[in-house]
Amino acid sequence: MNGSRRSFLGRGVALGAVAVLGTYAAWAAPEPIRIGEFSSLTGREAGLGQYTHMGVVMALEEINAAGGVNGRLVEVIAEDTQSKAGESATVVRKLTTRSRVVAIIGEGASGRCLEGAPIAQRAGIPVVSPAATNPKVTELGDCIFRVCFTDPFQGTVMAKFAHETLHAKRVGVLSDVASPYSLGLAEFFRQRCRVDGIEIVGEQRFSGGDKDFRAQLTALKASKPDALFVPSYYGDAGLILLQARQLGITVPILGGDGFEAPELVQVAGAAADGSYFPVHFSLADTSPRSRGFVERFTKRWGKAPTGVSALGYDALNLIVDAIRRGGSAEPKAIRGALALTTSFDGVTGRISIDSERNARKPASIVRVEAGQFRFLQAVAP
Amino acid sequence: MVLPKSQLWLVVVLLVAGGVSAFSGRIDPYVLDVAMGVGIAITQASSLNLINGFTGQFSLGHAGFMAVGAYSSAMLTTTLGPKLGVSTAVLQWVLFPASLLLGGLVAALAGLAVGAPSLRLKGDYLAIVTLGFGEIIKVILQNVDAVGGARGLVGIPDYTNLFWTFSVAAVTVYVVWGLLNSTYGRGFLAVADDEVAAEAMGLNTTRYKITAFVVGSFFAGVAGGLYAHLKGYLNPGGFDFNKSIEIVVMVILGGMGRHVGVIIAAIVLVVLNETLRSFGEYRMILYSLLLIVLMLTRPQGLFTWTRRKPSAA
Amino acid sequence: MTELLQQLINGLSLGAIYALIALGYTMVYGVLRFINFAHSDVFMVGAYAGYFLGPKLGAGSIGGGVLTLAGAMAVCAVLGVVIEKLAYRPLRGRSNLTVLITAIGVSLLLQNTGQKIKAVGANPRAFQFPGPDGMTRGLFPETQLHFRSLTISSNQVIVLVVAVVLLAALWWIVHRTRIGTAMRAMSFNATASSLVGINNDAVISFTFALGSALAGAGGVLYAMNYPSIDPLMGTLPGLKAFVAAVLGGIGNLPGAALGGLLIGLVETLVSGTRVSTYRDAIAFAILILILMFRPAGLLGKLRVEKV
Amino acid sequence: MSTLLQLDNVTIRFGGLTAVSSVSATVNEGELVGLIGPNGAGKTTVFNMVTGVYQPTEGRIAFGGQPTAGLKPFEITERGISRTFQNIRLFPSLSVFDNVRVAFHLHLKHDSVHSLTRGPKFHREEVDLRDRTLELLRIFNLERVQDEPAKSLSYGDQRRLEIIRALATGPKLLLLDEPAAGMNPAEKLELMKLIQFIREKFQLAILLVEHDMKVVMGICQRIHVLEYGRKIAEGTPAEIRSNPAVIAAYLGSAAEGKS
Repeated sequence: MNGSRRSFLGRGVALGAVAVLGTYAAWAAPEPIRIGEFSSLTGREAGLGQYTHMGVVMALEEINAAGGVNGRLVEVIAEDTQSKAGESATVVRKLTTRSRVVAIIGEGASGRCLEGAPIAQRAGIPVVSPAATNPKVTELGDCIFRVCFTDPFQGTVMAKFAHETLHAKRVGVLSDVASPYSLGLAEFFRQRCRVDGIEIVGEQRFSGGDKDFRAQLTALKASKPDALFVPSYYGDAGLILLQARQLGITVPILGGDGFEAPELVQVAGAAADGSYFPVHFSLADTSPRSRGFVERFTKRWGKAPTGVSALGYDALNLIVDAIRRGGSAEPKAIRGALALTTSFDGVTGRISIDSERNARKPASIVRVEAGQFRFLQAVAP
Repeated sequence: MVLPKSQLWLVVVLLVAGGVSAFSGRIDPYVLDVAMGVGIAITQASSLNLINGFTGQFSLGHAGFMAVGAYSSAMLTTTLGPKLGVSTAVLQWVLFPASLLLGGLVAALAGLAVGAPSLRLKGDYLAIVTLGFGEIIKVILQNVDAVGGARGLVGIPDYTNLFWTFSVAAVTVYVVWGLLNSTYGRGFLAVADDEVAAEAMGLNTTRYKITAFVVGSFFAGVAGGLYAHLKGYLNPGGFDFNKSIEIVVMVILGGMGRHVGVIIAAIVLVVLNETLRSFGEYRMILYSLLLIVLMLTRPQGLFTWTRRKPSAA
Repeated sequence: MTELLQQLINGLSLGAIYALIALGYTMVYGVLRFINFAHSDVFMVGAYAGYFLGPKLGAGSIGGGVLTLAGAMAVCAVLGVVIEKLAYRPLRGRSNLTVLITAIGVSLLLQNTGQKIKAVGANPRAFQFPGPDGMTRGLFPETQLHFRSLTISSNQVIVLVVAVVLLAALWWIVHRTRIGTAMRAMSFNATASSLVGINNDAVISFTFALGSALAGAGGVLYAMNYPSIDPLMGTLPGLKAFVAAVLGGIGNLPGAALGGLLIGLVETLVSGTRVSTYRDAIAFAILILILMFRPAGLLGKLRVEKV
Repeated sequence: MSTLLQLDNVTIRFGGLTAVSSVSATVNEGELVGLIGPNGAGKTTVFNMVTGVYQPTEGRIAFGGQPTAGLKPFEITERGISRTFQNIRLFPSLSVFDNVRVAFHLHLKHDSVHSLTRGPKFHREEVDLRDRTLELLRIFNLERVQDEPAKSLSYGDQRRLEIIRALATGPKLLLLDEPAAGMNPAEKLELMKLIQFIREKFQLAILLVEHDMKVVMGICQRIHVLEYGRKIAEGTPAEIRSNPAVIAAYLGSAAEGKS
C-alpha cells in the first residue's frame, strides 16, 4: 500500500510544475482550486482510506491532464485521521481555515465523518463523503452530501433479496457492536424483515477486530436459519465466512457493501462462495465507463480498484462537475450546484442527489462464485 | 508571603485566558483548535500526574474517567440545553460550566468506585485494574443506545473556547500544586516514596491515595467535558487504552511528579502531533522513535532540569 | 449441551494461544519486573514471519507447517533478543516506568513500521499459502472432525498439541537445565544470583528469546486459526494475554497458562450468550474481582513486604 | 509508674510457621526497655504487631489500657506509638525538612481543602509547623542539611533523621529497631547518649531492639529476651547477664556460628 506516498510524489511533481510555471507566468496561471480530503490513511481502517485516496488521486490527475476546470487546475490536500476519534475535527478545521479549501471529500468511515463534517457545515464548506453510509451523516446539515447509497437502502435491499430471491423464512443476524455501520444495516434489515414476514431466529453480536466468531456462529447455527445476515467490513467478514463454513453452516450468508474487497476471498477462500452483498460498483460491470475506470486504475496503481476507489473517484468528479456547472469555485456556489446534481454519469452509476443530499442510484447485488464476485441483479432505489 | 502569590497567579492566568478568548474570532480556527487541545492536554496530564507522578500510583485508565466526564457533560448540554429556551450565551456561560462540573463529579464518583476497592493493589496490578476499568467503560458506552452506542453522540454544541480550556487547565494546575505544597500535601509524596513508613508516621495512606484518585478523576472528567464540546462528537472508541497511554506518556516525558515539566510535555506532544502531520504515514514511526530515543537519553523525563523543589511552605 | 461442549472446545483452543503469549509476559516480568508492552507486537511479527516463510518452507504439509512454525519462532527469538539489547538493556536499573514507556515506543514502532513497509502494509493479508494445484491452503492440511453434532477443526487440535508440547518443553527448560535454574534464581533474587556467578545479562537475553519464541508460535497458530493478519493484530490478543498473565499471578509460569485458558474459555462462553457484546468488559470484570480477593492473582504468591 | 504497653500471650503464625509464641511483656511510662534475642527470635515481628503492621493470631496488645486489635498502623501512631525501621525507611526523594514536616501530619488542623483555599489560618499553621520542624532539626544538628534530599545523607545522619521523624509524631512510646546497626564503637557511644537524651527531653518510653549487648546493657532499665519466638527471660541488665537460659541461648548461637 503505497498509494499515499506516490500520490504525494505525484502531487509534488504537479505542484512543482505549477510552481515553476508560476514564477515565470504568475499573471497567466490562476491559483489552483483547493479541495480537501480527510480519510483514514493510517491506522486500523487504513485500507479503506488508502483505496479511497487512490481513486481521488486518479480523478485529480485526469482532471488536471484535461486542463482542470474553468481554466484552473485542481489541487487536493489530503489529511490523515489515523482511523482515530478526535482527529477528524482538527483536520477539518485545518482544511477549512488553513488550507482554505472550497470543498471537502471524506471521510469514508461514518463515525469520523460524523465528527468532521459538522465543522465544515458550520464553515459553509460542502462535504461529499465517498462511503459514509450512515443516514445520520447527511442529516448533519445542508452542506453534507454523499455519493454512496445509505444503510437503510442496503439493509432494506438485502432483506428484500432474502425474501424474494432466496425465499428465506428464518434468518439469523450477526452484527458488530462497535460499528455504527453494522448496527445500522442490521436495524434496517430487521425492519424490512418484519414487513416481509421473515422471522429473525437468532441475533448475535461481536466487536470489530475480533478474530473468533465460533461462539456466536455456533449459537446461530443452533437456531437453524435459512440465511445469515452479517453486516460487517471485509476484514471481519472473511473470518466469519471461513469459520461459519468450518462449523458446517451451509446456508447463504448476506452482507453489506463492506464485504467488497479482494481480501474477503483471500481470507475465506472457498468459504466465501455462496455469499451475497450489494456493491456500489462491480468489477464485472461491463459498461464502457466502468471498464475504462478499472483499466486505468489498474495501470496507474498496479492493482484492481475496490468500491471505495470508485466512490472516491466519483466524489472528486462530482465536486468538479458542480464547479463546472455552477461556473464558480466558491463554496456556496458549489453547494448549490451539488444539490442540483441530476444524472451525473459516475463510474458507480448514474447519480442524482435527492433533497436529503443522498445519492439516488442503483445498486448491484453480487454473488461470490469460485472466488469471483459475479453480478447477480441490479436493484433500483 | 507565598500564598497570595500563588492565588494571584491563578487570577492572572484566568484574566489572560478571558482576554485572549475575547479576541479568538481573529485567531485562525485551526490554531485555536490546537491551542484548546493543548489546554485540555495540560488538564489531563496534570491530573494524572497527581495520581501517577506525585502519589506513586499507576493508573492506565485515565481515558475511562475522561469518557465518563465527556458523556455526562455532553448529555446534560444536549438534553437540557434545548429545553431551557435561553440564549446560546447563557448556555455557554452558565449551563456549560455546570455540565463540566457535573462531568467532573461523575468522573470523581467513578474514581472513588474504582479507587476505593483497588488501592490495596500495588504497581502493575493496580495498573491492570485501571486499564480494565477503562475498557469496561468503553464497552458499556458502546452498548448504551441512549448515548449513541457505537455510532457515537452527535450534535454536541461547541461551547468550548479558549477561556474555558485554559481556566480549567489553570485551576487544575493550581489545585495539584496547592494540594502538594502544604504539610498535608507532602503526605502524597511520602506515600509515593514509602507507604509503610508513611503509615507508620500516622498518615492514612489509603485516604491519600483515594484523594489523589478522586481529584485526578475529577479533572479528567472536566477535561472530557471540554473535549466533548470542542469536538462536537463523542465515540466510545476514542477513549480506548491508547488514549490513556498518550496521557501517561505526557506525564513520564515531563518527569513524574514535576509540575512544569508535565505542562511542557503536554504542550510539546500536542504540537508535535500537528507538526508531524505533514509527514503523513511516517508520523507515527517518528513519534515512536522519538519516544525510545528520549527514554534512552533522558529517562528522568524530558523537562527536568532542576531538582524537585525541596520545600515550600 | 452440544453447544456448550462446542464452545468449550473453541475456548480451549483460543485459551491455549493466549497462554503461549501470556507466558512471555510473565517470564520477562519474572526476571526484570516490568511489563514488556512490545510483546504483543512480537506476536504480530511471528504471524508475518510465518506468512513470509511459509511458501519457502513448504507450508500446507505437516512437515512444512512445523518448519514454518519453528522458523517463525526463531525469527521472533532473535527479534526479542535484539529489542532487549537495543532498547531495554541500556535502561537496566532505571525505573520500571522508563522501561515501560520505551516498551510502548517499541510497540508503536513495530506497528507503524509494519504498516509502512511495502511487503506488510496496512491492509489485512490472508494467511494462506499457494498450493501446487493453484488453490490456496492453510498452514497445515485441514479437515473437520465430526463427533455427532460436534465439529472440531484439525487446526484446533494442532493448536492444543503445539501448546502442550511447547509448555512441556518450557517446563523442562526451566526446571531441568542450567540456564533454567539460573532464570529461576534470578527471578527469586537478581542481586544474589549475580553474586553466585550467574551472568544476569545472558539469562535476560535467554528469557527474551524464549518468551518471544513462544509469542511467535502463538502468532503463527493464531494466524492459522484466524487467517487474516495485519500490523495491528497483536494489540487485542496481547491485552488479553496480559490480563491472563496478571490473572494467573504475574511472574508465575503455570499461572500464566491457567490464566490464558481461563480467559479463552470465559470469552468464548460469554460470546455465545445475550451479553456477548459485553465480553471484553466481563473478562476485565472477572480479573478485577479475582484481584480483589487474591491481590497477587490465582497462583501468584503475595510477597509479604519485609518491614 | 503505670503500664503503657502490655502484651498478653501474643502469638503470630505465618502459614505453618509460628514466628512469635505466647509472648507477654510490658513497658511502663517513661521506661527504657530492651528487647533482645538471637537472629530470627521474632523481635521485629513483635514491633510489627505492636505498630499494627501485622495482626497477632492470638493474644492481646493494649496501649494505655486500650486494646489495639484491628487498628491500622496510622491509627496506632495516632494513639502515641512511633517507630524506626531496621532497614532505614526514610522518604528518599523528600528533603530532610519535609521528612520531618510530614510526620507532624497527626497534629495538623488543615487538610486538602485548606491547602487550596490557603487562608490566614492555614498559613499560620504552616509557619508554626516550620518552626517546630526546624527546632527539632536544630536539636539534632541537622538543620544545616534541611534542604538536601534524605537519600543524600550519611548513614548515621539517616538513622538520626529517622528518629527525629518518629519524634515529630509526638509519641508516648518510641520503638527503635536496631538503631546501632552498622555503627562503629564511637558512634554507638554517641547513640547511647542520644537515646538517653531523647527519653528525658521528650518524656517518653522507649522500647529498643538491639543486637549490641553493650548498648542494651548500658542504657536499658529492663530487658526482655526472646529465642525462637518465645520469651525466655525478663529482668534488669544485671539479672539478664547472669540468667543461665540467656547465656545458653547466646553461647549456643555463638558456638553454632563459630563451628
